[in-house]
Amino acid sequence: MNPYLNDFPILKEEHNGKRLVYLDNAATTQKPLSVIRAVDEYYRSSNANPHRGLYELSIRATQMYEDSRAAVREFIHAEKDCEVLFTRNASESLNLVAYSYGLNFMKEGDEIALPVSEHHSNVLPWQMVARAKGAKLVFLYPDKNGRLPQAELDKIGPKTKLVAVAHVSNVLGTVYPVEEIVRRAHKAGAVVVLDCAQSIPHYPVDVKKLDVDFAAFSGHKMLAPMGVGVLYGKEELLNQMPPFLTGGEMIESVSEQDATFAPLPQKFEAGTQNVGGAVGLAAAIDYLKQIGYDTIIKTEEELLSYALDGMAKIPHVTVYGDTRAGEQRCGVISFNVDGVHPHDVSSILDSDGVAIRAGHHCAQPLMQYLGVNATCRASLYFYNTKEDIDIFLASLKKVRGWLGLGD
Amino acid sequence: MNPYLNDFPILKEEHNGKRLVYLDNAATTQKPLSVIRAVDEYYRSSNANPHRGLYELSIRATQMYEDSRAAVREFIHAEKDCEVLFTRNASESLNLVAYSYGLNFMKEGDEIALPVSEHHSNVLPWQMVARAKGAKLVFLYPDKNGRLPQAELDKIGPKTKLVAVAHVSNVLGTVYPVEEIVRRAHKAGAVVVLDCAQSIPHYPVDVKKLDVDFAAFSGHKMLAPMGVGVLYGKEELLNQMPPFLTGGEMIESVSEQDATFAPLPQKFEAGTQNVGGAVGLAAAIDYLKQIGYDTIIKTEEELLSYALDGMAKIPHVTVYGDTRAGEQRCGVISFNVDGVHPHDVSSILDSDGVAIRAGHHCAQPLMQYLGVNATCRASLYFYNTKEDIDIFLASLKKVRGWLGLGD
Amino acid sequence: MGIENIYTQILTEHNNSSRNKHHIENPTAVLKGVNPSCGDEIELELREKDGVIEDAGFTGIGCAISQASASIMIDLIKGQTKEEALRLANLFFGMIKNEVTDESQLEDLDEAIALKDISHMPARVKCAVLGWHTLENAIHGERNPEKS
Amino acid sequence: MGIENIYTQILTEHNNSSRNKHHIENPTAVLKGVNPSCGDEIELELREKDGVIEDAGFTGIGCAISQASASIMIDLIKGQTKEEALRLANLFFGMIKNEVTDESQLEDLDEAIALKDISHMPARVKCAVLGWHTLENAIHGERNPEKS
Ligand SMILES: Cc1ncc(COP(=O)(O)O)c(C=O)c1O
Ligand SMILES: Cc1ncc(COP(=O)(O)O)c(C=O)c1O
Repeated sequence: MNPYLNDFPILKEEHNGKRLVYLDNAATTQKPLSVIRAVDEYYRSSNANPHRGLYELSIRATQMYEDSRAAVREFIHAEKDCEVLFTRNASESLNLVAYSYGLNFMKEGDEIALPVSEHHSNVLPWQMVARAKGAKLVFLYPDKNGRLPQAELDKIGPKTKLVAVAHVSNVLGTVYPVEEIVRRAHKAGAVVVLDCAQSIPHYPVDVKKLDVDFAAFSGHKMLAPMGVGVLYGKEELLNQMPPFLTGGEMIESVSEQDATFAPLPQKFEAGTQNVGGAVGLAAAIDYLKQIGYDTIIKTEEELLSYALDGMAKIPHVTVYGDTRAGEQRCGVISFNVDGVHPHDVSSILDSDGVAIRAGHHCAQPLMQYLGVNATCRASLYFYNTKEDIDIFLASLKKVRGWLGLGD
Repeated sequence: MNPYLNDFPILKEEHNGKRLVYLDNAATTQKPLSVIRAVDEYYRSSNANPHRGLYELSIRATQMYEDSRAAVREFIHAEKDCEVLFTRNASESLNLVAYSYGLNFMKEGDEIALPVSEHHSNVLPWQMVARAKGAKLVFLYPDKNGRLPQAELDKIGPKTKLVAVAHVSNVLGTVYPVEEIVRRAHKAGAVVVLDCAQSIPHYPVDVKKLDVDFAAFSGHKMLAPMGVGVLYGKEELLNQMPPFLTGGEMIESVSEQDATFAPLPQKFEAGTQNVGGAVGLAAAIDYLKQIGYDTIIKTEEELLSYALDGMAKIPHVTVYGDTRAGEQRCGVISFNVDGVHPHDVSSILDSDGVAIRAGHHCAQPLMQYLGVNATCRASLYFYNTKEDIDIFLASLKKVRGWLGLGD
Repeated sequence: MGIENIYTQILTEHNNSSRNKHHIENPTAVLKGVNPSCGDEIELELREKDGVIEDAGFTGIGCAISQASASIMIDLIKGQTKEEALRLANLFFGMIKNEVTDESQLEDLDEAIALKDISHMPARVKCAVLGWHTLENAIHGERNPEKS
Repeated sequence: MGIENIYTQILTEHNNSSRNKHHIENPTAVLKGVNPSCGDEIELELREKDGVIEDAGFTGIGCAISQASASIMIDLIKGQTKEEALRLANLFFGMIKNEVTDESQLEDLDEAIALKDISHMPARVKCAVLGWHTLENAIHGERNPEKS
């Protein structure tokens, strides 16, 4: 029935007699066998420290690592391999930009504009920069549907030096108008840091066409293993920036008191890199390409429609942001059940094998703006099915009953 | 014959009709099947974002991640789990200390003492701190045998605020007298940052007994997968230090302009952590415990003696540092062949299936001190055999001939 | 473990009642407790006189488990000495950590025993202990930080 | 690929000879080239007049391949125009990247053809091109930075 079931062993297993209905894909996705096997195979037959050795095994490991970089470059349509830096996750990617670009190219009075819906990983690094440099954080507030009104976009003005924005909100699922934001930012002379952690698993990301200056994402949210992330940066900017982490592999030469640094991308990759992770990411990209974004988008849109329709019929359920599926809406559904705390909703759904998240989703400024303490979140991926949604809806219907509340 | 061969598939495979003689263990070790399988199994059946979900799968992932932390804690004899921070590699661990401790607790005129033999990852972060804070780097110089004379240790004095030292040199194999260094440093009121990347794969590391303030190492050099490292820090110090990387998972609460941070260890673990890597590290620790440091030390000492004896008999070969095996000497052999550049030595050995390294080994200040541009390095692990050494020695004997040089 | 065992009548009642969920008169201690992993927040108020907890109440938001647990706790500690309150807190932690399992030992926890099965739900342990940890800290003299 | 093909007589000779390894008189360009991954360093000296490379030499340390490659390069470019030197450099890069394989096209590289098989040894490619890259940069006007 589910054509992907054989690729994802975890989705077939039963626990306590119940099949896993995995609806926490925005937190991390499951991994196809092809990814698990690619990593396994790397360690069985090609493991070595890359870039360091002149022997065959190390050359092979280096080649696999650099091939993975090229695969990422092609996938995000970057111009050059050296614009693709491997990191440990999206958070580290964003910290790299904050430490290396933010602390060195921003000054007192400069403004950093960002939607209030940003993930903490795209908020805290900018708070750090603002504090250190006397810059100012300017928040853009979405409307009821999660969209950014023109008046909010107008906040991107002459003082703006950096715009940090998620391609897709990890709470509301809104797809932000990146092209328009970039246009405004560049007109203002600001750089744009795109957090595409939640878009690239579901939508094509073309850094060239979007013309963003930086883009950050995590492998683990797009079928790849944990422990590998990416920072894309325009060559010109990366060349101007000082290194962030220092150590082995990123130097040109070192004396006792001083050092000069290697060219891109090595300049930003200190210490032994995660070759296994990079190889896994390349395998994930292969798998995604095989399925195709067209299929992914179509499947998820159908599931999202189906879920939102079903939820609309359950009394006492409130969905945040846009309540209909559509082009500017990704398969992330934040909701609450009247009178029931999200934690209780999650525990009750879990007893039916349904995995959703409950909490602030690392977006407390948005929670404060929405006036809630926490929400439930169900997030979809192409390997989910209508049956998954049916089980989710059935479980959701029973929630208030468990807590002695009426329909 | 080799009892470990079945655990390390890569050591059995033949390439171009030749078995791999892997003598680049100081760069990265090979991985036993138990480690590869543990990671594989995690992704097949327990993968989820830890700490975030209230559902069973996430609880299991969290448990496995925290169990791995406890395994590391026990292995290095730390007092509390919260003193064990997961990073991506030793380099990031050392950068964390430099950014969070160095930039915040050091001031103009303070001295940072470090042996000239340190790995770039334990030099460059301190150069960064020195530059930013006006502190001074004071180098300690080893004698011909690689040992630090008392007069050099005397440089640790009243102005010293931090001592950065490797437990074992990755070039000379020297075991440094950490206990004495710690005694002197603490008397001077300085903290000690131990780089145990090269010791923990071979020797027990007891952070409590050594009384170091910080200790950094990489999983990939001790049988674990790439992409996971550890920073140990004393709770009191870690509590005083501000966060380094910021983002998801490491907060207590976030408002638009400000944030408070989670307690240890989360405070220093921003973003989604590498659970698979941590699980692999725990499996590696299990494997190491099963073999036992006693066996490892004994095996490596025998192999080291055998190799050094053999090399002493080959004309035109110079070994750096201590030329005899012994307690203060680990299985890392740096050497040169008269008239032949290390790269050529490495390429020639590679043609016989022997993997060694050639270059500066991320220790250019030491190279400058030794007056060489580069060396060859053969580094051993318990899974090597006398036969490996025989093949290495036979290949080494032929090197000068290939370049038209006489015996 | 099943949801049935957790969401018992007692919890449901305490969660839905507001008996102990209110400010108190002239509190001698006010302390906020936060569960950062999920955003639960309660603020505990105590009025202590001569070592005895005369009155207690709480405000804030949280799940059924953290709310009910705090409410049950307040029923238990009102009128007790600080020492007794600390003893009960420790007993509660022991139960939740599955370290104390002997029914007779747990008797003093009264209604709070309904939360015993939380020990099998690691993700919810923090919810169950939030009120009790805040109590412990408040008795040990911790206070809300001054606004800066 | 085998070691035999790489360490040919030509390489061995160039590596062991010091024909081109020396300072030159009145250089018009001096540029250091570094291979950071392995620590190889050469310093190339050129004397150019009216667009022609009158003399060239190099100093520094490196492996047999980088040394021999630099030495062979100098034999080839001495007396050539800058343009011709750049053309040869590109031809050499093409050969090493395995992009130009046609023997007749490579003819102009003369002795340097001995380095063809390096294209199968990725780790050594940097050694083979070090001198040529330094030449390219020097012709494009790059100079050693002032000592600071
Ligand atoms: C002594 C020493 N310290 C630090 C490192 C850095 O380790 P990594 O490259 O895994 O960050 C290494 C290994 O390269 C090392 O040998
Ligand atoms: C929008 C967004 N940005 C950034 C992140 C951070 O990713 P990671 O935790 O992998 O660093 C996440 C995921 O948690 C996210 O949803």
